[in-house]
Amino acid sequence: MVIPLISIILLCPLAAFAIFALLGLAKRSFPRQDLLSTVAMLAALVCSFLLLREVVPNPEPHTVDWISLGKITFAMGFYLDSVTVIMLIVVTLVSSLVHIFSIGYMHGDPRYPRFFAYLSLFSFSMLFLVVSDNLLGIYIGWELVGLCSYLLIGFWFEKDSAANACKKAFLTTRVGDVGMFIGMMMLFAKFKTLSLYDGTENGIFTLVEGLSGTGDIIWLSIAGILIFCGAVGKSAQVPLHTWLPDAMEGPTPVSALIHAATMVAAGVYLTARMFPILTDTSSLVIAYIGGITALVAATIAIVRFDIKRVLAYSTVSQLGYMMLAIGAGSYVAGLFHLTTHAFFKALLFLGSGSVIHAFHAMHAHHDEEHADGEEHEHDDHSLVHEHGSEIPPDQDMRNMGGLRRKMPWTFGTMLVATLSISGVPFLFSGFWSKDAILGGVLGHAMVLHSPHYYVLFGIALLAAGITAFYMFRLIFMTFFGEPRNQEMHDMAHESPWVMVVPLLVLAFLSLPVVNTIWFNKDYVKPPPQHHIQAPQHAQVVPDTKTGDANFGMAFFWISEAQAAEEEGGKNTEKADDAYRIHKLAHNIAMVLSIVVAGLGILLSWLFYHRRRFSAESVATKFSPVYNLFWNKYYFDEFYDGVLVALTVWKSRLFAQFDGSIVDGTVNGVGTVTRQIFAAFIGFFDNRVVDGIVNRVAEVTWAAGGRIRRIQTGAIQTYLFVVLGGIVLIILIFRAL
Amino acid sequence: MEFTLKTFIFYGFALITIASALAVVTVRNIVHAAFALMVTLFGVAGLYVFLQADFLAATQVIVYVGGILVLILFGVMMTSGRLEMRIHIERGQLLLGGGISLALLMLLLTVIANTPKWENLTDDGTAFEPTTKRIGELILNEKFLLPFEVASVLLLVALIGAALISRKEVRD
Amino acid sequence: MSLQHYLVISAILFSLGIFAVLTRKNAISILMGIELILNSCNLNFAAFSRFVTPPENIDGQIIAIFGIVLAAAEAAVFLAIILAIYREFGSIRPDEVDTLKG
Amino acid sequence: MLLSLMIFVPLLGMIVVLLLPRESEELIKRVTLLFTLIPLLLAVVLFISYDRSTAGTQYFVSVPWIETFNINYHIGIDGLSVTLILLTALLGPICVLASWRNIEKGIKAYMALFLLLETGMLGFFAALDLFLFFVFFELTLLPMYFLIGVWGGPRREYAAIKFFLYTLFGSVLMLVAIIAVYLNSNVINGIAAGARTFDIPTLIERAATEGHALADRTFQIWVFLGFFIGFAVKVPIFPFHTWLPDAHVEAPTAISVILAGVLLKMGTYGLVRINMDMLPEGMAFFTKVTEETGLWGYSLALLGFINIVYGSFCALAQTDFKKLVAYSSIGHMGFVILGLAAGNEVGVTGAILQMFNHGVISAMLFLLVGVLYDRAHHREINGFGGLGNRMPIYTGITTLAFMASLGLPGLSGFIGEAFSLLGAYERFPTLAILSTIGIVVGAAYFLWTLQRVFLGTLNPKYEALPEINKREILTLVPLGILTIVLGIWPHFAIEMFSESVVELTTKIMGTLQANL
Repeated sequence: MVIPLISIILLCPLAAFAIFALLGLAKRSFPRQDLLSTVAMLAALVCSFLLLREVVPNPEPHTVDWISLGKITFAMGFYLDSVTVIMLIVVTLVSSLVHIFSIGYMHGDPRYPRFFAYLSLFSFSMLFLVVSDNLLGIYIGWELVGLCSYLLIGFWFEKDSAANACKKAFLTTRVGDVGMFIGMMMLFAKFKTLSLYDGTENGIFTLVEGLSGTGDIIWLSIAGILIFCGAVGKSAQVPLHTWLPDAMEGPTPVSALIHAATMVAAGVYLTARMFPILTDTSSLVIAYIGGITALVAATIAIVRFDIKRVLAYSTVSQLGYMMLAIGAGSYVAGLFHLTTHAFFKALLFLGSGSVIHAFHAMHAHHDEEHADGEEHEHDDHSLVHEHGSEIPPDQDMRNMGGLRRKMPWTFGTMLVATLSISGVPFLFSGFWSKDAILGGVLGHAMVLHSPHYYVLFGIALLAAGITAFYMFRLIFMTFFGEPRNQEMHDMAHESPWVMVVPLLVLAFLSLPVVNTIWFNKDYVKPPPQHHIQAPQHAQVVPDTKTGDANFGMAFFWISEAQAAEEEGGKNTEKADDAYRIHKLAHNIAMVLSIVVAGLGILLSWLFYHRRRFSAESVATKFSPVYNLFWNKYYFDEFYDGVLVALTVWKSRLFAQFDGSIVDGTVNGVGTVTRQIFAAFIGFFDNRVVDGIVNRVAEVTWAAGGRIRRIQTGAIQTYLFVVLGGIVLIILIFRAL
Repeated sequence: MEFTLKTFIFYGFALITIASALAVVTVRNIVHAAFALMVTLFGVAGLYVFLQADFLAATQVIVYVGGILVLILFGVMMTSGRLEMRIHIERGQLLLGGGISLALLMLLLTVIANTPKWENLTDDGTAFEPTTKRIGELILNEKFLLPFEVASVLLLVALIGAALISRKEVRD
Repeated sequence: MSLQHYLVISAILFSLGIFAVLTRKNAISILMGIELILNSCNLNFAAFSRFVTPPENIDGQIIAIFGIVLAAAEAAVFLAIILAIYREFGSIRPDEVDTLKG
Repeated sequence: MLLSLMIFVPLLGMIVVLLLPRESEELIKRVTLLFTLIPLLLAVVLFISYDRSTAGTQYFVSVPWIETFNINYHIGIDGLSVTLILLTALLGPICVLASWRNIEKGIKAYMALFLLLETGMLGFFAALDLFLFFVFFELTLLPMYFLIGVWGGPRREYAAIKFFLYTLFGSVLMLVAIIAVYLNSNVINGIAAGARTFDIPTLIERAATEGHALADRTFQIWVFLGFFIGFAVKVPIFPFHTWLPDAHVEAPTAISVILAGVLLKMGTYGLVRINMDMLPEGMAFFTKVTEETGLWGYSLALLGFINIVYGSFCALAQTDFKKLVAYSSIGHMGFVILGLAAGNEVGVTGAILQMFNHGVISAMLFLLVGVLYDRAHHREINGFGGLGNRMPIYTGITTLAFMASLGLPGLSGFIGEAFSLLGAYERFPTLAILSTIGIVVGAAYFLWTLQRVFLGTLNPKYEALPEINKREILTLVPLGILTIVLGIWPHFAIEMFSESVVELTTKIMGTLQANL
């Protein structure tokens, strides 16, 4: 059953896209591309749920030989374990909801069918990435989702900002992908295969066990970090994060699906997939990148006014969390947060889309008045300039306020998501996953006595507080208070049901009920890590099955393979130690996280709702810090001013070199050979015997005058000469 | 070498050929020269017979005498307008040309005389077999098929080319 | 009647042909000279075919036939050219046709 | 016989075209199309009936040609040649279709020359006699010269002469090498014995025989150089590449397609067929670093690397659409060189695949540039903008071609590049890593072009630009399908030559390990 189900999951969205592309070639289109794509996605969703039962008992690879060259074979196939299936469900679920939402949101767009076709293509690519059992397959899916992201960010390509953003997204992620590709080359050169598990001894994860010795470990660390580079690009980690906020130029459903829930999480998924090859060093690098990203993005988010950008930076920050978790060995926590985040962040984006749509309708109304049907939601007569980057008025939170009465459903669902992301205890899924991460990091630090991880825990905690702060800032500015722009406010209205229903479903999914799957410790097990010095990975998550939702009662397990590797009771003792430490760490982390979340919300309330403090005056007081945040740590300036400029300069240099030096040499050789003789004679002409050339010319002239008489023009003369010559030559030869 | 009737006839043909060829290059009347050429061609045809090349001899007569010579006569008539036409020869040119020709002749004769390979290759009196059939096979079936086709194309080209060149220019 | 007989005859024909080509002042006479040269060649081919190659091999004769074909084609084109020249220059004396004179 | 028929059908077509009256242009075009479709049909038959399980040559024909020098008309195909023959035969009718409307003068001569060119190309890939090989190599030169020089753009004479002289320079060195090989082809242990030969399989066998003059290392190195420069001009390898941008910019669309699609492959095909197969010792000298070879051991891989990075950066700086594609060709051919330099199975497979794929993709790119040029009559990238709205189908196909060219996985360009790099990493890790710069820059210039031409607001000048028409779509669709099919299932092509590659790489790797 597995293969047919997987085939349906993959082929349905692909078929939806193929129909669009083929008909497009004939300048036609399917009458209801939207329904086609949505139905295809729903079919995939159903099959994913069916897979849930099929796969778990026996996670086996299903491969076919893709390319075989002599002894080397590249196989393509699927590897389905519990994590894969969970990812499949997340992707198909969010994708289906976004499809449905888009039917309302994108209504009336001139390229409406194309939008759904792209969504289908994206879904296919993402699903392919998720189920692939080898790095080559993952890489293929990886780049294809990048392409879809490119196409969808640039969906409204008439806008220069969108055109720039899509190019930037593709190129930035490609930089990371090249790192990943180099990592693949290293692995391939060593192992002669790119399969992760292939059921035999030849998968990378089996082969990696055989490595030992310092050299190999250093090599493996480098390979791991390089593979992680791909994740840095795709999951928008520092320093390659700058594309994600710009990607908000795409339609909002795209932001929800691709740039919040699924594609950007693929980096986390990849890192988790590569868990067995991570070493201490690579883990630490991953953890630091993740931690720094979490903090940097959160601080930038505080000062944004564009509702989508706030969410974008929030996404970057949350992805950093996940990376941090995996770097700290908390495999389960990282993936757990991935799933919860997928739902509540998709909800936040769709909610913001709903708000934008409310204003959009007003713009559409304006457009009708101006009898200008071509123009879409971002008309540019009243642009608010934000340091060069423009905020469309319908996304600017300074134009909003008091919307909770106008849009109760949107407000309610977004509030659920905000509470979830802020880590408000117990009732919301985000709390559990975030706590799992914080506890995991602290536990890791305590087990290893590693100052690095203590620092990272501090960073994570700080970021958690900031997250709560800026998320509530968003809620307060958008839904509470008095309307700031009365005209726009009057036009706003609740969205149609096709858009509200997905919001409700996602709000439901942001509650911890559906997350019980993660609390089942038998369901998801971290794979063994062979080259890590830490004694154990204690994966601590709460258990609701036993009815014990108390965060103090943390559970953990040691991976069985790991346990088998270790010998004797001493190690069991060690494991017990680790267990106790982790339990303690979880308790501490939980208390601290509730405290910082509360503080964040409180401050936000004071600043933006009660208006006890003025945000402006704080900004003025700490203007250097404020400017740093406002200018996003000058990453863009650095890239544009230095890297891009350098590349372009270099290319000009090369082109000039090509045109003038290489080609010049070639042409020069021609000219020189022609002219060198003349130059030579000219030299004599000037220096040695002036006039000799003229005399030569005169002599030639005179000689020519005489000699030309030989040319009589009569054939017989020539014949005479020829035959006479022949006779002469033969005679001479005979004489010799 | 016995002096039989056969040798006698051979020498006769040789003499006729050379004498008439001499006439071709010396007589002043171009029409006479053309007729002398005809005799030469007949002579060569006779020599072909002695070489047991019956088909070749026949071809020689038909094509050369029947075709080329008539063509030449036509040429004469179309360019001079009358049948008789004197040929002027300058003395200097005559001497020089004669010298060169003679030198070439001497050269060739020397080569002929001094090539031992060619000595004593006499007519061994093998039985004569008609060659026509064999030639037909060779041309149409075996190794000369391609040259044969090429030759036919060449003739066609010459035909069209000659017609094209010699026709009166049609001015636009 | 040995090979050398034929070779001598052919050599004489050849020299006479050359003589005609070099000295005659009429293009048609030159053509006749060329015909003589071609005949001498053909004769050579036939003779060598008879005496040098094995009796059953008559390739030389076939080459001679091709030579005759060539001669026919050549004669036709030559005369056509002569006609064209005659129309252009009003003469077929080769020393009067000297457009290429330097 | 099938093979010979395929090679000479276009020549027959040329004769037929020449016999047709000059005025009946439609008839000439149709006849040419017919005479390019026949080789395509035959090539497909060959492709299907080719026995994939062996490495040896198939369909060989050997007829004495010039017996004095032991030159034979010896042709045959192995997996590599049959792939390239298929590519050539496929591009034939496509180019005829692409020339349907935009060749304004002398269509008869154009088509005749084109057919002659096709015979030369097909013959080149099938020739198994070194002399015949050279003859066909030169046979492509002449029609190309006229096709560029007569039907080209404003600087056509300059471009054509440059192309001609460059190639001639290379082929003279190659001729010297061929003669050297011929003269030494019967020398064993310093004694000449038996007949000399031009026969490639025989020469390969002799070059692998202990004590044979052809097997001598110094000899192989020099001969390798001679052949290499000859082929390097064709590929083209830096610094012999400057003819390429000029020739491409000036040539008419269809000729650019042939130039990029097939002629460049003649260089790399020659490298595989002669330099690698016949001269493994020479190959080893230039691809393996030892005390003896020193830095020479890097030379081939280094040239590949330079081609990749240099070509990509030069492309980034171009503002002429066609020139950009031309420079991108240089970059992509660098991957071929890099893969060949690796000499292992993965690298060589990648290189060969890249040859085929580049043929398909660059053909698409040049066709697309031609479509735009026919409408707008200029190629200045900055002079467009926003065409995506005006010409959606054209934009879609262009995006496909660009993505394939920048190596997007799932499309054919990726596999070749990836395998070349994977193979090269094993032998030259640093150069392989540095070459990945080319991937990023490649993405950069294609995306930048895409943005400047298709995205943004529509340039009002082009509001009435007509969409791509059916004939043009017809020329692009087969190539597009190939791009996608080979991206998804590259084994379809790889199985053709995998046996040959295994045999070849075993030899190369053996030589590398044994002697140096």
